[in-house]
Amino acid sequence: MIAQIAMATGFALILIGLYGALTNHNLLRMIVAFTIADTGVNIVIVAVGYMAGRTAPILDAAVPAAEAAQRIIDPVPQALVLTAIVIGLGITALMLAYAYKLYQKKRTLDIGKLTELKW
Amino acid sequence: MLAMTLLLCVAMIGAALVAIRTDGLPVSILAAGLLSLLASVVFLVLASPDVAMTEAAIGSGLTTFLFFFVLGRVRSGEREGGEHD
Amino acid sequence: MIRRAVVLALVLAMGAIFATLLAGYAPDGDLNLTARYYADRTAPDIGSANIVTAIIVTYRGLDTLGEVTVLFLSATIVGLVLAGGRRRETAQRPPVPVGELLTTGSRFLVPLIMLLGVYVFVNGHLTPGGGFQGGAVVASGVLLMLLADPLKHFSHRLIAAVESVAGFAYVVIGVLGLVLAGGFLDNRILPLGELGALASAGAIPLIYSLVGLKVGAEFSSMLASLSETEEL
Amino acid sequence: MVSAIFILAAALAAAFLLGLLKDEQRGVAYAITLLALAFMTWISADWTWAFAMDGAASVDIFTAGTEPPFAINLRVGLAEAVLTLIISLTALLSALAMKDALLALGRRAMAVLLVATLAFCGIVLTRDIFNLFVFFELAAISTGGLILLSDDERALAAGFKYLIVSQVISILLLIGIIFAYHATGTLNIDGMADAAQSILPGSRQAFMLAFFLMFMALVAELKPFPANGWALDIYESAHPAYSAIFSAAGGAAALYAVDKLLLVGGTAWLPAATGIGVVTFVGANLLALPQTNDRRLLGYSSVAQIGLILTVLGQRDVLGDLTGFVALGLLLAHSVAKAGLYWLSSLVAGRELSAWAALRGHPLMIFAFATFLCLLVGLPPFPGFYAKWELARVLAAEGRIALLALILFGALIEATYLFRWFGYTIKRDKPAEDIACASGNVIAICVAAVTGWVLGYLWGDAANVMLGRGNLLLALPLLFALAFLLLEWLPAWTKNMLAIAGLVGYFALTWGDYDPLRLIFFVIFLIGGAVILLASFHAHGRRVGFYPAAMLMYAGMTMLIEATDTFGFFAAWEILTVGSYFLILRGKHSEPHALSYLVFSLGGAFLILAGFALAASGAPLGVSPRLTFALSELAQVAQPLAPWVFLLLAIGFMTKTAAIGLHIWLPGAHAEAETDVSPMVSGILLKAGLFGLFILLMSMGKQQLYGIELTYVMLWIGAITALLGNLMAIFQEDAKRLLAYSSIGQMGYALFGLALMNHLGWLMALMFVINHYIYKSMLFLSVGGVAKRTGTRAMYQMGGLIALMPLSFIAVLIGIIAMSGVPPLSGFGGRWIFYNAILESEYRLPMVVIFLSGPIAFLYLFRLIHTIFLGQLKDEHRKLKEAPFWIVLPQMIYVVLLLAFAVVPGIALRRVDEYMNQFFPTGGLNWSGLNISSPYGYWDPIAIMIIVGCIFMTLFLWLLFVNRKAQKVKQFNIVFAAERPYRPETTHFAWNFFAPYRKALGFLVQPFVTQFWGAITDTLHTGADIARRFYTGNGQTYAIHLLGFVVAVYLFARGI
Repeated sequence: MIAQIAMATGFALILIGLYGALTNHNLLRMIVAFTIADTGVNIVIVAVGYMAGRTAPILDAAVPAAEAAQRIIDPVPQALVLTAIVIGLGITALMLAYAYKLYQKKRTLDIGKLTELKW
Repeated sequence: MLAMTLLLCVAMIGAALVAIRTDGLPVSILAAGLLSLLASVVFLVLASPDVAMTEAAIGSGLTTFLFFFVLGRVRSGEREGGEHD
Repeated sequence: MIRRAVVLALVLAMGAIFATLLAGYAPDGDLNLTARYYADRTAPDIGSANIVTAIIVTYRGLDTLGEVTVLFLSATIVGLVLAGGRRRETAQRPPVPVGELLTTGSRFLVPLIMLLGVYVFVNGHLTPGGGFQGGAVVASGVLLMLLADPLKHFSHRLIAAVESVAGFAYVVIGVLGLVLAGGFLDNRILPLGELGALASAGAIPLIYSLVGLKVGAEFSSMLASLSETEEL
Repeated sequence: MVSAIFILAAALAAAFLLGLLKDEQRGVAYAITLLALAFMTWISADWTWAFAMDGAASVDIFTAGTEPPFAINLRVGLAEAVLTLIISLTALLSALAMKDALLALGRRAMAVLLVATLAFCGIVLTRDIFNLFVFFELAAISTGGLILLSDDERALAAGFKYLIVSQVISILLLIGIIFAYHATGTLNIDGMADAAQSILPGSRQAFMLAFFLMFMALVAELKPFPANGWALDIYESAHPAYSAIFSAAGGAAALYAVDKLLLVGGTAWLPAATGIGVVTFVGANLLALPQTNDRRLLGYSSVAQIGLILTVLGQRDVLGDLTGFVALGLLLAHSVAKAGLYWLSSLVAGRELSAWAALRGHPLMIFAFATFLCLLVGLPPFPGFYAKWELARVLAAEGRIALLALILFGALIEATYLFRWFGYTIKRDKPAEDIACASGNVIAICVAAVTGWVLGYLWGDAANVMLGRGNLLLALPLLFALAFLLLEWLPAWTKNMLAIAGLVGYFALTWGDYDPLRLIFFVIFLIGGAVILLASFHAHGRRVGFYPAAMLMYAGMTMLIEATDTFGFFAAWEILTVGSYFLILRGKHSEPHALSYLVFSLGGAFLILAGFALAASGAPLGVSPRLTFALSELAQVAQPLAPWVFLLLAIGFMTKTAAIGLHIWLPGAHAEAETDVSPMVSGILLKAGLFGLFILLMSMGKQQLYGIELTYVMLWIGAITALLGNLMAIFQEDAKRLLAYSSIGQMGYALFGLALMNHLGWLMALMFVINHYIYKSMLFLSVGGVAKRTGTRAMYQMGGLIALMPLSFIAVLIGIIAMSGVPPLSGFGGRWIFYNAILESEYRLPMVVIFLSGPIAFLYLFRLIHTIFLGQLKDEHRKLKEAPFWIVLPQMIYVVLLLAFAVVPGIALRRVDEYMNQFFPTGGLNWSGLNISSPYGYWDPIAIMIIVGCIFMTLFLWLLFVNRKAQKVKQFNIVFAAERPYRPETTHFAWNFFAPYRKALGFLVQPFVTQFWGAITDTLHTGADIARRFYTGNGQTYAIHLLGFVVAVYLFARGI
């Protein structure tokens, strides 16, 4: 049940993030919205891997290697999310640098004004 | 556990809506940071500590800071481009 | 206004797709094919207590190599983008009055944060956490130093050197894996040691420490190049 | 062989190494970058060689020492090796091309370039879906970084738009991946494909949805039509060398990723891929029409080409193992051509299309430019041609005619705007600043051009081995034509000698093995061509570009005769079209006309391609669509298809003979061409169309479509063409245009003869082929000579040249007598056979129209000779000399030929007459000695010649006798000359010579057809101009377009 709730929240975050990104004209607000969407995606991915009544995939005293297969949840989504978060940060940092440079050159943060390239 | 997850999820959606709808950019960035923090707690509830740590360190920590840093650099930009049509 | 309506409609349509996905989702009763293999084979083959770390560093090592390259790329491009701006001379920047609490606090906290960061990425294969988390903590330490003393000039040469050496070493280990052990990025080039010990799981601790150093260096170079941009 | 993993490892190691260098050591950094790229190119070349030559099986490379489903594996097969080769070679050459930009930005930019190449190679090699996501992200970020290389201010905004869109793409892809993993239990593409088959129905729907999201994300990477505004902005503003990588390497990698993903989705998703691909191909090409910026135009073309290849991938279920041959052929042609064009654009300073005229000073660059355009459009010797042929054949066999029509329509539009651009380059005035000949760029361009030709050879060889097609580049005539490219440095007369020797020699070698009908065409094409080439001796200097084009045309025509199967025929048809286009383009003001010629010819050629494909599909013989389809088998095409095949082929051939409605290209093309090109194009090229019609009618005979007799329709078209062609010729002021319109009329006659479908009708048509060649070439040469001397072609500015240019006068006189069908000369023979043919056939009404056009033909002939040679001599023409010797010589040869042919028509027609018996046994002529008789009449050419000769001589002598006392009136003796000198041309008698006829029949020559075709092109243009406003330039709007695209495809997919 927890997985479904978390997944629903994740999807909601993605939708809110997309809506925010596609309606706000300010570059920084768009980037914030995209970060929210990314977080939503991460939550969905982890929620897919969750199995009720099981514990984290760390082999230690509490979870010996022998009975790991019955006790731990699916480790693969976690590995994917870890990569996704770092990649999300990479792209966000790049977008922020672009936003800063665009502001430096054009003195505006409004996406509507950056339309020299068209048609 | 169920109640806590529900609470966290509602808080997260609230934080997200605040981040999108609020006028002030700093408030929006802070709301996004809060959202990341709540997300890392949800990750803990979903039994994935690695991801929780990453989300906490990178998601709420560094991303929020990057935003504030760039915001600081373009402070005057906020008054110009911030209005909603 | 039509724009917002269109966006709302599209987002709701996407919502419908996600809803059908959500409705169709049924959590697995038991671990699927891949997860079961990892659960059973990690301890004997890789010898790492933290299965997620085993997956990240060895089984899906290419992903991590790609990921580290992503960070390297972002740091490089942020440096490229911001280097274009006028390099402001440190002298003419007005001395920002830094609070007493911040300077003494940072002088006390920074070593602790660095220690925590190193601990996290050295014990990557045992406890949750690893290269990326440790690197981020180290970066936050650097960040604190930056906040405490904005005029402090970080030598880009040093950061770039650390970053490059770590990256290059990572690739060399990958190639060693190909030459010595089963395949590219295979961690069995070093003895597996026994489960739970610090020096176990072959090359994973070494790789993850390199990743930690590299990530820490990249974040700090990103922060440094950001801090050197001038006020607009 | 070095393991392919080192491609990735080497790039990464080099990128990290660059970090260690100091900022000043940029030279060293650049050297390391080139070294790394060269090493990657060498590895992939090594693998390509191993797979292509030794046919090794594809190799899997495991990482982390564990079997694939549990670890990431890379696979290297022939396709992967070729793609990584293209990617790393493009990157290496682009690094050379943007040397200064890289050095300016320092080692960071080089590291980003290395990582970009690594990312594209990774996309091709990896077999793990999440790894694919990581490499796509790497590609996105490195693209964001490399855009900064550009010195264009707007590149920043383009980069930001790209990052916005890539964020949306990554969201879709991640959700798709995780739910696909949940449904199948593995992240490995092959594992997922197997698991997808055995999915239990419960989670089948979820898996399909997950696959949909992944598929849409990857398709969005391919810049599908409605949602690709961001890509066009990058292409326009990024550094051209990087656009080359982005288009060639990025496109190739993303396409291969989609191909891998389609393995997972199974055949259910192929229609979706085809639909998106075709919409992209046609839409992007349409919107490219109004473009003026060269890089943005290349962006549109690149998006369109990728759409076409996606369509081919979408047809994998039908193409089977041909998919690789077709898809790779198109992909490699696209990559090499697009990279080459972008490198060329980095040489040119101006961004408008006409700014490329600066290339004119460098013949090598023009050659490269032409090679890249032919590669893109898929003209004969290049891989695109083989690929398009196989695609058309298979699509027709599977009955997907609408798809084939759309693809051919898109290809036609693409050819239009590309060759319009080429026309600007050749004809528009050169901008002030010359091109910046940086060595790096030039090397890259030359390598690309050479690769294009090598690919042409390889694909020809592959087609030969796999499908039994002839390798075009080994065809002797084509090789001979291409050899002239290497002899450009020779003076014109030596090349002319070589050309004539080649033509005559080839004729001597191979004339033996042809039936009489083909032999006549063969004589006209080769010997006729050689005679016209005599006129080319008048030119001085090197005449760069003339001989390759001319010999290409002649090569095409000889291969047309030699062709036995439809592929050879179609290849020859396109070669002669391309050769004649480059030939016509040489004229001073010929650019718009050459373009309309090319568009009509290629349109006709694509109809012929569709016709042959349909014919091959319907053939009752083989179960599977026949690989090679002989021309003679056209007769066995099954009934429901036969009329359609006939219709398509007939229209295709009639575009070449300029039947009414498809004729508007001819006047401009023939009139504006050079002096010695006009006779070639008008005298010889039109016969290629007639030859096609002969082949068609010989094999398919009469066809019925919905009860209408198609040959009857052709009869009417022939009649109307003859009437209107001659009518329009009357009112022309320009001598060459008059002759051009008269060609339309004459071709109408020939078409009419052919459509009569009886023995004498065909014989008359053949007679016309010979006659028309002789007198039209002669007239064009003489008018050309006159125009060269007087400097003008307008007849009202000439007059009284009989005294100064007697030989030209004689040539025109003989030509007119022959053409009008007046007794002594061979024209009369043609008319005589024609009337016999008409008496035999039962059609009455079209005959009236043809009879009407006879006297009208005489009117414009009279106007021609009267206005040029008779009347009063203009003051400025006093000191004119006779036309140059080399232009007059062929005319005299033709005069002799006409007289000989008039006296002894048997030499050409007798054996053809017997040959015709196998088609129409009854109604032939019987040749007894030197005179000919038919059921209706009797024709003794020698008697006629003698009688008319005597009458003429007696009259002539009598006239001389009477006139010897006549008073000679000086030109300015106003009272008698009745002509005011130096008044504006309106009072000159030649101006509006047939004014009363214009009043009477003027309504018949209203330019309806021109308006019709003009209206079509205008609607396409304005439609495209309005549609491209769709790209507002706002990055957010582009993201909304993408989301809208995803939802639209979802609704559509859910609908089917």
